[in-house]
Amino acid sequence: MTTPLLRLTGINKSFGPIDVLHDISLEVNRGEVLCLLGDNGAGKSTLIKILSGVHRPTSGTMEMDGKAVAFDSPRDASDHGIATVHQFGGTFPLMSIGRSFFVGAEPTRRWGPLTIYDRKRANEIAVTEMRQLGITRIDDGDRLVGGLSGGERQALAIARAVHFGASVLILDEPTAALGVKEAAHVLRIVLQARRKGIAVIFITHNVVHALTVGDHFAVLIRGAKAADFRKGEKSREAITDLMAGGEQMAELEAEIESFSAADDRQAPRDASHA
Amino acid sequence: MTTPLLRLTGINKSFGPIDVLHDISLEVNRGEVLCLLGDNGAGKSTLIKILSGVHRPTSGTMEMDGKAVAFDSPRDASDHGIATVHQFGGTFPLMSIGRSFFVGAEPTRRWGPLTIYDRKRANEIAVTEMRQLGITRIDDGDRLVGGLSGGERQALAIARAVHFGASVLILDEPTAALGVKEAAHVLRIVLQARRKGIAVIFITHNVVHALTVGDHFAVLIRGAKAADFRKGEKSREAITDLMAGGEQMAELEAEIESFSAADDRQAPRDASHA
Amino acid sequence: AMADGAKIFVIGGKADDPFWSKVKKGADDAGKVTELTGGSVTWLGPQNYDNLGPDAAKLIRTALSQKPSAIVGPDWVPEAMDDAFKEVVAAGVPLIIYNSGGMDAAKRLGAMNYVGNEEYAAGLGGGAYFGSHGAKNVLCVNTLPGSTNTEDRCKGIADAIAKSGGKSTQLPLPSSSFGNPTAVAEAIKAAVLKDNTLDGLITISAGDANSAANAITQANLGDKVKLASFDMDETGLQRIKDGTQMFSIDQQPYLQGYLAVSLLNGFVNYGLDLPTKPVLTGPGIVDAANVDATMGGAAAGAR
Amino acid sequence: MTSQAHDQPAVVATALPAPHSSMPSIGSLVRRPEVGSLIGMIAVLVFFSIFGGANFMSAGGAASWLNVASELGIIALPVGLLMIAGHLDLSVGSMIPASSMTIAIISGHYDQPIIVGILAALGLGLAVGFINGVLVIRTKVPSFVVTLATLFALAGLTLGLSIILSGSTSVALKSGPIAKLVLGDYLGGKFQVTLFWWIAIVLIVGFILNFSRFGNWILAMGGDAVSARNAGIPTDRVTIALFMSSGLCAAFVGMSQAILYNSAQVAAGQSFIFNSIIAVVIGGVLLTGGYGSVVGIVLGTLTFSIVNQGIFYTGFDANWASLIIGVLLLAAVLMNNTFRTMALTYAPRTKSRVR
Amino acid sequence: MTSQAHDQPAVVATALPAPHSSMPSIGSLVRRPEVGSLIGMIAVLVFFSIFGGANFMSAGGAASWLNVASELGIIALPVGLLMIAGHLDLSVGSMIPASSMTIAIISGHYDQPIIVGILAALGLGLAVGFINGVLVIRTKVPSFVVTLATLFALAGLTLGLSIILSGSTSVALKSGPIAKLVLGDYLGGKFQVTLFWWIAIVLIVGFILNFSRFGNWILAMGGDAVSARNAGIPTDRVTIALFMSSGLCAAFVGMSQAILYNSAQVAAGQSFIFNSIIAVVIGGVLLTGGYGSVVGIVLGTLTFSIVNQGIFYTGFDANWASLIIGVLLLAAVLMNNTFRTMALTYAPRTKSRVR
Ligand SMILES: Nc1ncnc2c1ncn2[C@@H]1O[C@H](COP(=O)(O)OP(=O)(O)OP(=O)(O)O)[C@@H](O)[C@H]1O
Ligand SMILES: Nc1ncnc2c1ncn2[C@@H]1O[C@H](COP(=O)(O)OP(=O)(O)OP(=O)(O)O)[C@@H](O)[C@H]1O
Ligand SMILES: [Mg+2]
Ligand SMILES: [Mg+2]
Repeated sequence: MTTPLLRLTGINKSFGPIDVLHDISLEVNRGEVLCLLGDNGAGKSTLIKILSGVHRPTSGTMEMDGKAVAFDSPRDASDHGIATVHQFGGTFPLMSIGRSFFVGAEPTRRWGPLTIYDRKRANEIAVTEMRQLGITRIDDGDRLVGGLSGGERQALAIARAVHFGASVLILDEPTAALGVKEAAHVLRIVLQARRKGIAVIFITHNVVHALTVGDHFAVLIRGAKAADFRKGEKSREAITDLMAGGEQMAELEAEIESFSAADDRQAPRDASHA
Repeated sequence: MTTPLLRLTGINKSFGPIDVLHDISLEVNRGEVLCLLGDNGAGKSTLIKILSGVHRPTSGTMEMDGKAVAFDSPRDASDHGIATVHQFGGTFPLMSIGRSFFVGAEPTRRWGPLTIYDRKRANEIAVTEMRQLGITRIDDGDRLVGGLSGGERQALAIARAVHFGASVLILDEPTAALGVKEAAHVLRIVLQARRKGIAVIFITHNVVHALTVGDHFAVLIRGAKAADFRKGEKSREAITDLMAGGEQMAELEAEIESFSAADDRQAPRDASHA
Repeated sequence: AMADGAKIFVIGGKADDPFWSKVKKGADDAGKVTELTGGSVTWLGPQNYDNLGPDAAKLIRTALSQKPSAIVGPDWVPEAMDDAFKEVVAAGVPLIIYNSGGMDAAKRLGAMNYVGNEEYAAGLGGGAYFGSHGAKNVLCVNTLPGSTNTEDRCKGIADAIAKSGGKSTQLPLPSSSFGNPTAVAEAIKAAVLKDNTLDGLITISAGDANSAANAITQANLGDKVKLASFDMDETGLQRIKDGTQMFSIDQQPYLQGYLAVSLLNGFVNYGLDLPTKPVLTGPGIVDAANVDATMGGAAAGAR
Repeated sequence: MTSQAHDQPAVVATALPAPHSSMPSIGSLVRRPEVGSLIGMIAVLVFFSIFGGANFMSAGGAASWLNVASELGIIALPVGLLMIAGHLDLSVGSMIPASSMTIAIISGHYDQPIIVGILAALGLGLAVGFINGVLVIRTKVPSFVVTLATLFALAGLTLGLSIILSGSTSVALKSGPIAKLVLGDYLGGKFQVTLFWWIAIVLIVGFILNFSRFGNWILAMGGDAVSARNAGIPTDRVTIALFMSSGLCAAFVGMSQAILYNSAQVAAGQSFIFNSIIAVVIGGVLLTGGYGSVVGIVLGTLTFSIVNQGIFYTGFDANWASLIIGVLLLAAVLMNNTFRTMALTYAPRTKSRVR
Repeated sequence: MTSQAHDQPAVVATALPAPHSSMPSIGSLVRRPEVGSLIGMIAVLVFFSIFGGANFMSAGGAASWLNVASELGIIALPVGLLMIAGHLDLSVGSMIPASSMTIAIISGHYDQPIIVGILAALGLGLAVGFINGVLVIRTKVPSFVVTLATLFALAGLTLGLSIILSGSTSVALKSGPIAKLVLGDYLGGKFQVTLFWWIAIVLIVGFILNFSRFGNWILAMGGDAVSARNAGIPTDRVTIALFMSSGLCAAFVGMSQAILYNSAQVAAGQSFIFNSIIAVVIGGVLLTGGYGSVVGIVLGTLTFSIVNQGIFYTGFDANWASLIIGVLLLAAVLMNNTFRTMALTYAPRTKSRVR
């Protein structure tokens, strides 16, 4: 096998006395989607913040293409071709869609002797990329981000990362706020990116989404890597239990079904499995 | 049939020239879960903001128990027994878990001649209610909300609304940031609330969640009510298409499957249906 | 106290106030003698003039709590400060009132002496000069309206000029203009343009006079409106020399600090007490006649 | 009901490394963020007890900065509450002269009983605060601008009315022994009675912020005004109440100064505005709202007063005073911030155990 | 690829009511939020042309507020950028006297060529700005406190060094005709040349904020500093650059005042701190950052200057000046805010069509 694009070895991270990540080792390959799964508070966001230069690990090493790297800042990471959609934020309510899309990487054009921000092009690209995600109602890149719905905003952040994701694309719960159509578009785009040879790290709590796009799965439980397997190696039920932090979901589901059943109406069979 | 607990008639809402809701009429009954479905930007959050006193409708009337009501403020709505988890916010990063939980409805106790905020009880209740949602790692109500993970924060907001939901409980995409286990707990709690006779309005983009708890479904498309049906009246595929804003999802799904298939690995059958 | 020299505390204005920096220079210069005999001179000044009476009273108490050999202080706001001065005297600490209050205050408080002049008297002097040089309508520009000493200056001008049949009005500027020469200049320009009978203008500080000179030039009224100022600086003296300013009212601030400290130094160390009471340092008028002599002192920061 | 899920320890949990147990116990020591402010204050206190000599630490020396701190502190507390709630009040700057002129004109110039003057001065403070509050909530204009406008307007009113009513910008006031004793006297010849008022107000405000529901509302409003409103907090009423309390406290200080110093002047000033904000910010209150503590505000007030007054006890040339104040302020806040971050990062030990 | 989904119009879309087409065209008129500031400014202009008489509208009258506006504006622009980026700079208050004393001591007291004095003054501004910026990013102490400390420190340094070097707190400066012409003269005997410098700086800052990448970074940093950093913006460098520009501009104003008034004083410029913040906030910049425009700042500066200077052209008793300033400020900002909200709510007509 070729050297992985990104390799983490023995990563630890603590905030003061709170140990959030313990000894995480992980490999991310070109043209593959790595699904990072885990319960709330398992440490997924913290891990990808380390990958994207937001936090520095307390200990452990990171390699890119076999060469050791250490990111001092998010800019550093993005210079290495890593684009990230963080779980929260990433958009600026009082900025226009076009400006928000290109923050930190504004397109410019010459205007006489001056280099100026190319508003028109920025707006065009931003609107086009949002359309790719199924957001078809936005046609004016000058609109303020603050006026968008939750899902529209999320789509903006994803569109941005997709646009800039040179070699690694990290998506932290990208589909959380999205409607079914938009979520499907995101999955499509993840698969497109994979096809282009980009390494994608995809965090989700949705088993179906994970199974649809994932080639490779890593599960965090309480900050430690509890499982690491490839597509098809584990059953859906096993994966669900791992995502729930190692607890058996069957009982909880049975309980829910009993509630539904008590009302004497048809209960869907796979309650909460998604 | 008895008078519905809540009845909306001809609700319109526009922000300046942007018409967000058109002529929405809706009934919410005691002991039933109304699932409000719709694409991103369909107007779901705007509708429930009207129900919870955040916005006033541009026109239209609201009735509670057959009596006309108009909410001047969120406090007004909560005095009418309506508790809401809004899509964003609702927690205060720099406040403790206990304080954040009880904001606006703090428990008090006597201390000599004085009435004081009962920190101990607030913390206890907050922690207990979070446990009910499966968040078992939080055991200190004095911790700051800012240090919680996304899902933990969401759970705090839900626990709060559940605790205070007197007659109507409104949840705007409550499960979006939650892990599978926590999401299952939320569904369980919704069903428990229903059993207690509370009317629940549940917004979600997750078809499975909707089918698990919903008794009654209303779909918004571009601000208008496109469908209104009871459990079992429509197929899952039809509901999915409605949730996608009336577009046929089959093609998009086929496309995604072709991507997955192209990689010659097992593709799950129900891609993006959740 | 003789063993380890005199510990003299001087209460005064802000250290960066052009007028008070000269008083302070005088006190510091006199302090060199004190230091030779093992003593010290400490300057206590408020950070601003927003709350002058109470702040100054606090400074007096601050000085008293440091077991001083002697204290020098101005009686700016008698109602606010007299109690504190009385505590000084009651504690047996020699006290000299300077700069404002007059011999009346010194007697009332039981101070040894008074050094300085009075704002009101200085105003009277300026008003009389205006009157004797034919000014009939004088504007008194007050960039610190509401504060007692500046109000007294303008009041003195008005009262004196009334005697010669003229009048004087005050132009109080809002605090948002304080310290901004352009805002002051433009306000003065508006005022002189509005009232075309004005023939004299006086500012309460030397810095404001620079703005006023500018305003008069801009309004093209250099021939008509005669400029004067309380206190002075190099630039103002140069104007007097060039003939674009009529006069400045000089209180000889350097002497106020210098004499007060020297007197106390002599008293504490050697029991010397000057029979002359009060010791008046002003008001003096600097005009074209004596400007050259004054300029040398100004360049050294003493005038 | 759900106990099964909870009681079952996670399968892999035991495989996790134990949390580092080598954390120094300093973690729990500096748990409270106010420790930072305390250390900052102690640092400047040590500095001046070294350079200020014995006098600085004597009763008289302590009185010197405590008296200043008490007046500043009485204003800084409600201003701090406002800041925690996400607002600013600049109008305190002219509230002080306005209230002292009110009592001086009523009880000095017009010889009315002192109690009438006191009530009028305090009433004025409440009225101005009410107007500020109503303007802020009705117009949605930022409170910085609203109170700036009232700052100017009130200063103008005070000057104009004083000249009309008393013909002067400075009015004398003789108050009876009771008023003097309660509001304007020195205890032990050194300590202003305002010191005791300050302590009382600290207790009240501390109670409000930490132990009352109202305090929780203030914190929530500053943290996220929209969410606070959505949570059912009567944000409008809280805002008005806070502005009224800052108006009242500023009026109290102005009034007691008039009684203490037997006179009042119309001097428009910005020093109390700035100084109260400075004290509050040094005390760790976020300028943007949502976070702050009464202990912090008190420590910030003391730090600022010590730096400001301590300089008079050192032998340093007054020309360099500002430089030293600047450097000390920065040092105090730096220390303060370092410890606050430590406190917010280091959760108590028990928490790390459960993971 | 996905065209099918897009091209297929939503089934129910045609069933929706057409958007209200009765919206008055004012919606598009007031689209730009700056219109609010403009109307606020026009309102005070009209007020004073009614009450200020012919003098106020004459060239001399206009020069009166334009001159004041130009100096305030040169400082308000970079202060406004800083505020948009989420910072404050109080140190401009002592930067002005520091730079005027620098040029006066070098070129006045020590008789060096004026250009040396100019470069030293501007260099000082850059240096102080650099220190502010580095302190803010290194210590994470809020910029309010950091620049407050440098405000004090720089004031102390200026005073102490001036007394040591020149023996005085006020130094005269004679500058040659060229320096006068370029920096400290009146055009047409009325308009200060700083007016042209202001226009130039408006153009530069306007260009930066609206047309450069840097401008986008500033807006993003103020909107959400964490997200901005995560998006790869070199926030540290931007912060330092912004503080350096405000230091530079304040130094420029101080220097040109020294040349214009032929003298420099140690104590001057404190009013610029407040006034620059006021002008910026009136111009619609959010105190908390993330939003603001150059046109707004310019209009805010003009509004404040007109109110501040216009009063002297009216027949009103100057004792009431502050009152009138306060009321007018509030009125201007109210008008301003009303229109800004309208502008932010009313999206342009075309947008409503697509729904
Ligand atoms: N800055 C911080 N200081 C202290 N604790 C933190 C900090 N950031 C995260 N944590 C803690 O670390 C744990 C992991 O958080 P993280 O955000 O990585 O979880 P996550 O796996 O992304 O969860 P979710 O699915 O809910 O987003 C949580 O328990 C959280 O409380
Ligand atoms: N204050 C506002 N001003 C202008 N437009 C608004 C405002 N609030 C919402 N909108 C617009 O109204 C539409 C509906 O928004 P809403 O938040 O109700 O959608 P939603 O159905 O909750 O979507 P999501 O599933 O993404 O949360 C969106 O197109 C949004 O741009
Ligand atoms: Mg996360
Ligand atoms: Mg929504």
